Amino acid sequence: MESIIEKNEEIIENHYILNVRVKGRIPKITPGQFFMVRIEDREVFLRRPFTVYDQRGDLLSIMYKVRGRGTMVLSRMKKGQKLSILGPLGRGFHIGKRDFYLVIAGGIGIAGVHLLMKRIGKKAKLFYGTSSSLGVSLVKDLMDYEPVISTMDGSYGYRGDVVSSLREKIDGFLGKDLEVFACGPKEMYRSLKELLSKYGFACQILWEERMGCGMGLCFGCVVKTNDESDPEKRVCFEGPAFSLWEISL
Amino acid sequence: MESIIEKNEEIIENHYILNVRVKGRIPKITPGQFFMVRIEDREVFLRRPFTVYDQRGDLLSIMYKVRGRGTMVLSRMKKGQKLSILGPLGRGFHIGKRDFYLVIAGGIGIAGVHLLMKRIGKKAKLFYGTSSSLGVSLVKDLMDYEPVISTMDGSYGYRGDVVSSLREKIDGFLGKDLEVFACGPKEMYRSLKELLSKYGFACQILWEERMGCGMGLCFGCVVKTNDESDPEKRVCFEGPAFSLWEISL
Amino acid sequence: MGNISVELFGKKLRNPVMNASGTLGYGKEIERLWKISLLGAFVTKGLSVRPHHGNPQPRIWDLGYGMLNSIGLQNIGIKRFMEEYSQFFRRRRTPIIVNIFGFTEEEYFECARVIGHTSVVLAIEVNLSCPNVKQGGISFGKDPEVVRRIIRGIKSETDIPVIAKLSQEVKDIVEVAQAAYEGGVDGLTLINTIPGVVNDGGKFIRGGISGPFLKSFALKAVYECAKRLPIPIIGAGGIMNANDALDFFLAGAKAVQIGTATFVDPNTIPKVIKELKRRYKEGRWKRDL
Amino acid sequence: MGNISVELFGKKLRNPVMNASGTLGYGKEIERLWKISLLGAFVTKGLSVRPHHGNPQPRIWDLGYGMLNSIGLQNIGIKRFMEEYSQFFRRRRTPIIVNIFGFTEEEYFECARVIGHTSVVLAIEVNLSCPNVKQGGISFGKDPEVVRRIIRGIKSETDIPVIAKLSQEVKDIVEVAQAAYEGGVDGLTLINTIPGVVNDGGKFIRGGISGPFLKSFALKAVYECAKRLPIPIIGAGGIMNANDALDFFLAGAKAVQIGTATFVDPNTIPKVIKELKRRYKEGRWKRDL
Ligand SMILES: Cc1cc2nc3c(=O)[nH]c(=O)nc-3n(C[C@H](O)[C@H](O)[C@H](O)COP(=O)(O)OP(=O)(O)OC[C@H]3O[C@@H](n4cnc5c(N)ncnc54)[C@H](O)[C@@H]3O)c2cc1C
Ligand SMILES: Cc1cc2nc3c(=O)[nH]c(=O)nc-3n(C[C@H](O)[C@H](O)[C@H](O)COP(=O)(O)OP(=O)(O)OC[C@H]3O[C@@H](n4cnc5c(N)ncnc54)[C@H](O)[C@@H]3O)c2cc1C
Ligand SMILES: Cc1cc2nc3c(=O)[nH]c(=O)nc-3n(C[C@H](O)[C@H](O)[C@H](O)COP(=O)(O)O)c2cc1C
Ligand SMILES: Cc1cc2nc3c(=O)[nH]c(=O)nc-3n(C[C@H](O)[C@H](O)[C@H](O)COP(=O)(O)O)c2cc1C
Ligand code: FES
Ligand code: FES
Repeated sequence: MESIIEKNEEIIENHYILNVRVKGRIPKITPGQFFMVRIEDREVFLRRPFTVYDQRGDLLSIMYKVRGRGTMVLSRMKKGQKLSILGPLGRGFHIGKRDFYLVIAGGIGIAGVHLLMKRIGKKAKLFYGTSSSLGVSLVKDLMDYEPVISTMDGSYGYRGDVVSSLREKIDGFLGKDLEVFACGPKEMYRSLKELLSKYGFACQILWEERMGCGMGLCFGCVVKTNDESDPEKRVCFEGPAFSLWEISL
Repeated sequence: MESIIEKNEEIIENHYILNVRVKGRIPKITPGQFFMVRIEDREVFLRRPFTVYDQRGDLLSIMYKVRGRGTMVLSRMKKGQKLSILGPLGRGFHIGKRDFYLVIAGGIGIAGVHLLMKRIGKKAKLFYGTSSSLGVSLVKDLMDYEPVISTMDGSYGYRGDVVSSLREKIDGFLGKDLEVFACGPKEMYRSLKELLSKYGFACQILWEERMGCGMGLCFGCVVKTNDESDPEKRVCFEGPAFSLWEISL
Repeated sequence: MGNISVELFGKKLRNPVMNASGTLGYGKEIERLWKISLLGAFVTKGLSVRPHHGNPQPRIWDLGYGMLNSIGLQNIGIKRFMEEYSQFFRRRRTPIIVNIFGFTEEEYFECARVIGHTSVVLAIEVNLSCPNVKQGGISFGKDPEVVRRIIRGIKSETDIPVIAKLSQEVKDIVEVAQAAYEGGVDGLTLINTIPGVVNDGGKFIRGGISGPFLKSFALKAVYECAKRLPIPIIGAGGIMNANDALDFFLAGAKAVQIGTATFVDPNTIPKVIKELKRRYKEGRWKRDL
Repeated sequence: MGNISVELFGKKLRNPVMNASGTLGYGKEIERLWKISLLGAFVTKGLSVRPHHGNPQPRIWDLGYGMLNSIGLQNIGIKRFMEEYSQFFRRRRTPIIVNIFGFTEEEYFECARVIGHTSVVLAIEVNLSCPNVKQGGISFGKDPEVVRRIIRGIKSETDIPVIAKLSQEVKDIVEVAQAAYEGGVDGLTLINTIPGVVNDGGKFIRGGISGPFLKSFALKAVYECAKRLPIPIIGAGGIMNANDALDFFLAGAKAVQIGTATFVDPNTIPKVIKELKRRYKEGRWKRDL
């Protein structure tokens, strides 16, 4: 799909929100789905995957962190420039009919649950962890939902990682018909698994692997699961939403 | 050298004049010298050579025709964009102390003699050939010198090629201490050689070959000459100005 | 639009454009964008006798003008593929080329046996770039003698036409192609990825390079083999658009395969087919197919 | 700035950065931009016993992420080069590596003889990718046996250290490197251009591919040979900046050569040297040279 950049704004150092206006209709998006973005640069050949951060009508947003050449070049793009995007792709979060949700996001992982919160925020509690008070800006859009915020350096909210802050509060949510949604780095998933294994909650997470095609064609993005007949799942096709319990961490 | 585009204007279909402002001092330019231009595109790796069309202070111009991918991308560049250029390179026309000069240009070859005419115009007669009256716009800057213009379709000036128009007029120039300068396609040089061989005038031409480096490093641009000890000359280093009489045509 | 059908191994294909093995999943995935029946033929992922897990992450590196992969030939095994998917291609009336590999010569023969005889299969494409575990991991395709033996062995197991898929990392690709021909091969696919190494944060990882990088090498292989051998050649390597495809036809290829380009633009294959039809109709592409 | 000098063949070089053969003219041309004495060593254009005219035009194709050349080894002959240029390098206190080639094995030996013994020559670099006219034009470097013989022959003609420059288009580059080692070679340069073919308006032209295209292939060659052989390796192929150079050092190269990058930015070599010094000084590049 062709799109035109409306805005490409630095929120905090190295973290941007990009808004594009899409030509033509965007199909309905499930939170957790992503787009493959073509970045025009001599050194960037393959598209790069980004979760849908937000969507209103034909306006689509992603929030991204500059990590390498591709995101660096993307961060220099300006209003009015064209961007080829492909999506929505993958299987997003399956939102059932639970009474309540816990949403856990670490760092740039907030990009993966923003749209989800907009859909289920009233029935959800967001736990967001970042390294310092600077990172709080990434969640300012969701302040109405009164997120529990933790910072590694203690400069805002809880001191410590996001899973620790959840551990302290979790007793208050027991007994509810509850599901957990999470997006963050692998270490976060590891400690989340350790914590949640005591409670046996259902838990969906967004998994990341480097992608070649984003459409299930290349088997570049597979992750090992405990499905015995087909252990290797494509993050872009069978995911990126997986049950925390099926991934080999 | 870094430069900033001031103007990139289409003169007639597929023919452009590009003005850039150069950061830092431009060394003195001999007409016929060229620059190697880096074109930022996924499919253009090597620099492309362009003769200096004009120069005033730190303003440098080239006139170019869209031939392939590189010149096509160049034609889309806009005011304010950066352009890396390398030069001036090569050996331009050697302008001695003759009484009079004949300057012959075919098509986009006018780009190669424009600066020359500005330097020696008062002591020179310009013969310019193009396919139709449209091409006359390329020489409008030099109309003060009353060029002899020929068009292949006869829609302006002489009907026929530029060498034929010279043939008709040449008797008027005989007897003078005269040198010929020329820039155009290989067929033009062939008929020029045939015509001039009767008169034995000194004649310098600008030769073109595809270039790798533009600096004498790769031997990609060599042309065969009748120099017995070193027949193969690098167009970018020993040229692009050569004597018409030394090149194997 | 122009009729660009082509005859290959006695069967008529809609057009001379296929996907390259391993770059279009199991065939169903792309159907959210276009019908698989657009293809001249569908080439399967590399399949082996036993299912294969492939390599650990990461598996993909962007090289700027191409990519390096170390997928490691992950697949569900030939048997399961034939059971679960052949019906799909039959319904789509799309002939398939089954790409096979093995880690021993015997495994190649077994692959051919497992496929049996089924009308949906147009040909067997033998990926000879696989490491030979009995020979210290050097790939089968490097040794003309081994290539001749593998092809001969496969031919004795099956009536289905056999295509040898060769890699450029050999002493002389014509010599290897010649050996395959002597072994009775019916066609060639040129070329497979070329092995390269990337520095992944201090660790050097070996993989196969594909994409625009390959075109000039692939064109050389096609051009040189087409001059020498009287069997059809399928060109592959860095084809990004119809112009690239036409270069391969001009160099002597009878059909082409498009791989990595699909990752950059998943509509590359339909676009190339459309453009080839247009050029053919306008007489700008003369064929002798 | 950091001291990045390196010892090679018992001599100390200012730094481990050289030009690649055939990409810096005869050495004088670049001096309008930077002094040749910046280099760790200067590598000559390929030189032969007799002068050589090279190929007709065109000789250069832009491939988008690299180039193809068919210069055809044009040169003025070793004798004339040594007469006209060795004084220049001596004055600049810049050791030279003389790159030689031949069309027969005997011509290689003759080259070594013509060079004689002269203190400005650090080493002889043997371009083994040249076509062997007595063997139907297949390049010498493809056959380990031939490589062993040529190196042994050259070694018996000269006391100057001998470097074998290999191409990646072989069955197994480690095997060829091993043969050169058995022939007594003192070092390796990896890799030369890789042969490719371009369609030039309907005519297919064979040439050598260089530039970023090559990096991953070259890195593989360096990495695999460095693990197996106890002689210094000079890495070449697609080095565009200091990061690329560091990848080669990490893969086991003792020095690097920069070729095609100079065409895109003629200041690449001084920039890389400066950046390597900076990183070394900052402790971001640990060496064991
Ligand atoms: C389904 C999915 C959704 C994503 N959504 C977002 C998002 O909303 N916001 C965001 O900032 N990032 C997101 N990412 C990660 C993002 O795709 C990478 O940061 C980006 O591809 C890096 O590209 P680059 O060219 O800048 O870095 P490169 O130069 O390619 O790599 C830089 C570093 O990033 C790592 N990397 C490269 N590609 C990926 C990848 N696909 N996944 C993880 N690590 C990678 C490399 O290992 C390397 O260390 C998502 C990834 C996936 C798989
Ligand atoms: C010393 C010199 C000065 C030049 N000055 C001018 C000038 O002032 N104005 C101008 O319009 N053009 C000039 N040219 C030609 C110009 O360099 C080419 O038109 C340009 O490089 C084409 O690039 P491209 O990417 O558009 O075409 P490509 O896609 O690279 O090639 C398109 C066609 O142009 C031919 N071509 C490619 N490179 C060259 C080349 N270097 N010389 C000749 N033909 C080539 C190819 O054979 C091909 O047929 C000059 C060339 C030289 C050598
Ligand atoms: C991700 C990926 C997986 C591949 N898997 C296979 C395979 O299983 N069997 C095979 O013969 N070739 C395989 N190839 C090679 C391609 O079929 C093709 O020969 C090569 O990529 C060159 O074409 P391209 O440049 O158009 O991609 C694979 C290539 C890629 C990029
Ligand atoms: C124009 C050109 C000429 C070359 N001439 C020679 C040569 O004469 N002898 C040789 O051994 N290698 C020659 N090479 C190969 C280079 O020395 C080098 O090995 C190769 O280009 C890879 O390095 P690069 O990618 O940095 O250019 C030449 C390369 C180019 C581009
Ligand atoms: S990225 Fe290609 S299968 Fe997932
Ligand atoms: S272009 Fe390289 S020597 Fe002239």
